[in-house]
Amino acid sequence: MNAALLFATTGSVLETLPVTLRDLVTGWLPEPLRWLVNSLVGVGTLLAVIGLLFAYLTLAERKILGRIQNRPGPNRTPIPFINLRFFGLAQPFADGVKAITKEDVVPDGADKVLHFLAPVALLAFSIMTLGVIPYGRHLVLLEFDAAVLYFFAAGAATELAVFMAGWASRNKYSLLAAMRALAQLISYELPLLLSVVPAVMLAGSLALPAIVEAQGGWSYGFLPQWHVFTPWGFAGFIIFFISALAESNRSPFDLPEAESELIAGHLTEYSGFKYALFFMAEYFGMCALSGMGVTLFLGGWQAPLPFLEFIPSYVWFGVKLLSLLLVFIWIRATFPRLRMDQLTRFAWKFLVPLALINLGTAAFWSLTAGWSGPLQFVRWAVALALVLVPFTLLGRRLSAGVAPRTYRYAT
Amino acid sequence: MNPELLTPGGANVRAVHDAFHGDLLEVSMGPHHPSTHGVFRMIVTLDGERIVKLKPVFGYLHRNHEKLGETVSYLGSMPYTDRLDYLSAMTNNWAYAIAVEKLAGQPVPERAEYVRVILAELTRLLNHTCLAGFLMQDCGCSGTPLMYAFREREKILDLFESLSGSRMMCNYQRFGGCRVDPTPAWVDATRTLVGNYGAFLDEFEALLTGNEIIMARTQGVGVLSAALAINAGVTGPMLRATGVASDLRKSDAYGVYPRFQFRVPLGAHGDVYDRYMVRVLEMRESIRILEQALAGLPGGPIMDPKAKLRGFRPKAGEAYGRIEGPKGEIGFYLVSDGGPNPLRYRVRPPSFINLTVLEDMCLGQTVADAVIILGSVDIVLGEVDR
Amino acid sequence: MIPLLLIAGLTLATAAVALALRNLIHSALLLIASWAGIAAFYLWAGAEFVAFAQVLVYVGAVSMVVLFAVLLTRRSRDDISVAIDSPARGIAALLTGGAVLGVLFGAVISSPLGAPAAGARPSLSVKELGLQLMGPHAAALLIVGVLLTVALLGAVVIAAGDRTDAAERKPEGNP
Amino acid sequence: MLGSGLLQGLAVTAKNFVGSFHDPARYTTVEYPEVKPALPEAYRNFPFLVSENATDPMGTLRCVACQICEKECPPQCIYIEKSKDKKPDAAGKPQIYPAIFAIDTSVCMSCQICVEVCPFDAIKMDQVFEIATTTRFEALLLNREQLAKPNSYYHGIHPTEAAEVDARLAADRKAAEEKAQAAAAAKAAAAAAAAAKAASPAPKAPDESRRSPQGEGGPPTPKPQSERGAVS
Amino acid sequence: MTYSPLHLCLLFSSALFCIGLIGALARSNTILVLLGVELMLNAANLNFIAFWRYGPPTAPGTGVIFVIFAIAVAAAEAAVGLALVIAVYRHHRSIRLQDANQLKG
Repeated sequence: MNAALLFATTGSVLETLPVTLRDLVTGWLPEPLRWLVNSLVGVGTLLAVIGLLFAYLTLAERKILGRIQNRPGPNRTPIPFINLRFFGLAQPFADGVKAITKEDVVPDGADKVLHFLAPVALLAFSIMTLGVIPYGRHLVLLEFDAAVLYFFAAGAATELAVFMAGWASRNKYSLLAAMRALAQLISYELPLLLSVVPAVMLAGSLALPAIVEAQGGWSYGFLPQWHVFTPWGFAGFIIFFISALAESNRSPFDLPEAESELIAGHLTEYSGFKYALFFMAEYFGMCALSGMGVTLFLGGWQAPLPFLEFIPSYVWFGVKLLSLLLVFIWIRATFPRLRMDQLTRFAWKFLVPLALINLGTAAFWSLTAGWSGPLQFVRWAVALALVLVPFTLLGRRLSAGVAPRTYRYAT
Repeated sequence: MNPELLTPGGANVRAVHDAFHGDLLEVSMGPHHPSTHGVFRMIVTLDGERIVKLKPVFGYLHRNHEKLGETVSYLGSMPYTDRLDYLSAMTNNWAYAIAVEKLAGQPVPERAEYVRVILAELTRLLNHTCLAGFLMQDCGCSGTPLMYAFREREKILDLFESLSGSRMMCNYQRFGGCRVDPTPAWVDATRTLVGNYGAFLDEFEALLTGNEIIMARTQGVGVLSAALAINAGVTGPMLRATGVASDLRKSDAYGVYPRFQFRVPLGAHGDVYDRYMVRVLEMRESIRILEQALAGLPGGPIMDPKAKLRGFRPKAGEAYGRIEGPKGEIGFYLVSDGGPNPLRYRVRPPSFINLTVLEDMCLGQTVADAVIILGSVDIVLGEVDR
Repeated sequence: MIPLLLIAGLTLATAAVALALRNLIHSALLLIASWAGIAAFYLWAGAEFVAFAQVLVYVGAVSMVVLFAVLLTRRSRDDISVAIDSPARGIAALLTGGAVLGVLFGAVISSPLGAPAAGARPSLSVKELGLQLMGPHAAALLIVGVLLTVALLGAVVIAAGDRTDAAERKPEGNP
Repeated sequence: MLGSGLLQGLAVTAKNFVGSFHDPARYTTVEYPEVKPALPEAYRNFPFLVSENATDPMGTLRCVACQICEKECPPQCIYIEKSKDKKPDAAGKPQIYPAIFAIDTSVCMSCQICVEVCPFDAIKMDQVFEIATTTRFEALLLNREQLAKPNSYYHGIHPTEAAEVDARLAADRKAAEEKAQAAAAAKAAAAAAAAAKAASPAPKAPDESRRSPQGEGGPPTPKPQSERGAVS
Repeated sequence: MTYSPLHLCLLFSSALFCIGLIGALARSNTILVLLGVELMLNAANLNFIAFWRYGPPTAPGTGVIFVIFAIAVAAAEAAVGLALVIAVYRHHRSIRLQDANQLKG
């Protein structure tokens, strides 16, 4: 009992630690100024943490890709002055120095203004999306009533920047990439939004903290009431995740920068720091979408089991975020790229109908929340059927004419 | 086609300028493009992303191979054949050796024939493994299948290195046998490798063959009809993928191949997936051949004792030697006037001839398809451009 | 008041420049900026939901369609820049627009609008909005839904209708 | 069901990821500058000239400047100029030696043909592979002094092959000595000329080494002039 | 007379409306005309919000809801309009308004 109390107190102290620290720093300021400084501190901390995450995410991605491909990945860059290698942990900074010192080449025929604006805009939009995500119980930078809408509004603008980059470069590969980026955005915005609607529906709010709160608690004492552990939530999460892969231009949907087809797509004519900005924006976007996925379906900052609640919420959020990012990398290491027409067909003929049906499933789930006893099994069975049957049927439609083959032999 | 586009230097600027003038976009893919497998160039005319015209341009790696063959001795050409299709030096060596042996009437000891079969099949494994890796890289895998393929290829290359002294430029076959006799340790190492290769293929196939994305990307893409393939002189796995049973190992029965039990896998659709699968199945048959050849490897000399190395002058005449290389029929045509150099030296490069049907396969497909169709042809520019 | 002036100035400037530019892509991108400015105005006015909807619909969707249309309907890169073809037309448009502007300004300035109730910022949470939409305005919502579906289908049919025609068209070589 | 192939693929990559931490077969990288790859004995890269004695490499080159390798070299990267005078070789016999022997390693393709055609076992394949230089021309054009390496070095890199070569050379030398002795005896006793003839086929006894197919097993009298012109 | 923020908003919206109008009238490029019309629509929306914000308190949210519907309709209009532009372009190989003056195919 005492131990539990100790855990609880340390837990709550740790929980509010970031806020306490901030108040320690800014508490002496007069009120309007304090608000401003508080916001600035919040933004600064977020950017620092996400920036560091970005730096080490690039390293982690390369190292994990390397390990999957039976090689070590970057491990040689030493820490300057002390010349200690330490698994190449200085690599991201070396990359940064390289990117900054490289010559910035702008093609002669390029639309110079747009060519410059594109990476800046992309980064700005990506950072904007990061603002609304609740990183912990007390760690929300921007509290909007319509935060979900804000997130997707800002996210939708990123593809505009990709288009700008592709168009401004005056390179045919870039132009093709720009067209691809537009088509991809139009196709995947819809399933992305539709997959989010059930989560909003069940929470009855567009505010992200409310959605996280709605996923608190445990059914049967151990199963977290995260959306992902319900049939509709699982389906929604998968649809969201696939669409997020497409939205953040990650493999297997990295068509705008398909390196085997379009050299580097919209990045072909970018070099030096601008290229690094694109890279950064891609990872920020990936983090933002992962954070959104965690918030909407994986219970946000909620602990997975009751007795683990003493660990602060932001740690849980970080753990979940990192595991989702790991899946991003894992998928990149495994899958080849889709073709443009397959990509759009997959969105329109598979994801969108599934997401629509999933809306119905979620409605059923919320209407039958009161069912208990044996009716619980009926509830699960119906919901599972509502998810699996359309999945199987649509999947069969989608993969019609594509199947493993048998081969004959001439002897 | 604007003739100016073909001129090097400034051609790209001009192409960019012109391309924006029509609905059609003309893209010059290569010679410096990540997936043209070397310095190969495709001038692709696109309607949206569909290809309405494709003009292959090659010759960037031309090294005067055939003329060079006429200026050096018969033996001197042997290391140059390594550099034709640098993934399958051993089979190139063998085809050239067969041509010269025919010309000179040079017999080959049985042990050498067995060693040649072993090396040719190892080369086939190596080449097809690499090709599958490259193809998947073209499909957009981030290097993973390629790295697995290279991991296994390294093991075969290690065998080649410990036998011939070089990983890729083996220069191993000689007229009337092989240069070095494989030691029992080498044979054991080969046996181990062959024994493990099936397991690797299983894992490789688990990663790729059933993958829905790969099936969607490759099935029905780049279809080549059997009639066109025959008319164009296409050979090797590409021809067999169209369903034509043609394998020189069966029809020519050169070397000691008739002694081995193996089957020839045939495709039915002639698309990229069939080309990939035919190669994978061929690898499994190669493993069977290797097991039989390693089990039956006889003793005896590796070189015909009467074979001459210095002062080799075959009598006047002509000969065409060909074998079933990993990429198709690799053949060498030689005319001798009795001198130390061939009077005429001509290569039948399989990947060059297979490449001629590229446009037919690509029309109506998208840019992304063109890349994998090119990948499925299995070209090596060293051989295409010679 | 200052934010409003800033927002208005930026929105008007981008809109005016956008419609005066020769380069279609620049026009489209500037207009997107102008739409974003309008969204900023909504945000300033406290209509949060509308602001995000504006961004999502205009910056996220309409802009894409516009850019797509620009790219799909160009015969050459030069087509991206379009000239104002007849000065007379421009002058006529300016005169008409100026007249309308004068009338509107006159009307606005002369109208005795009462000063707003001090600090009476109407608040409307998303929940209330949703309840209103699904309550009194449910019929309108349904009709808009139907309209959007029909518009979507119609757009697809119109844009794809000429497919056979396009396929029959001979690929033109470079001029 | 849709996706089963994808899941299978994910399983394979996961297996490789985990395997790379504990299974050497799944972690094949050799971190090169620190860890040198083990070269097989047969490995070859660039030729060198064998000298009998490390202390006097130029005096004990096996090469007699017969120029066969120069002629047979496919990319023609060998340049030899014969000496005007003769110097005693390792066996004490006066021989022509290469006044200039240069190999352009930027042209050489390490095909080993010079080694195979050399009747004197004078040129052998080296195993260098860190030969990067900062200049493109001079540093890669190796001259006689840079090319000469002692027989002990040869034993170090290709032990089996070198042992065979040494055995053969010793046999040849012995045979040659016997032949010389026989010849001397024949001169001394003119009547015993028939006996000397009977001794001469001895060097042609079947040679077990893998270099036997070269035809004549023993050192033939160098007759470079007679074979000249084949390449030109 | 002092001007309230409402006056400013209304002036803003009328100016935006006129810019849209001038653009729609002066340009012959179909896409630009369409964009001008969109701007005019947006100007109208501005009024709704302005009156919702500063106008007399009526039923809460009416202005906002009207704008939401207007945005939805505008999106539909843009989609159909641009589809029409593409269809016209397919037919006439031009998106100048003058070239599409015949009501026949």
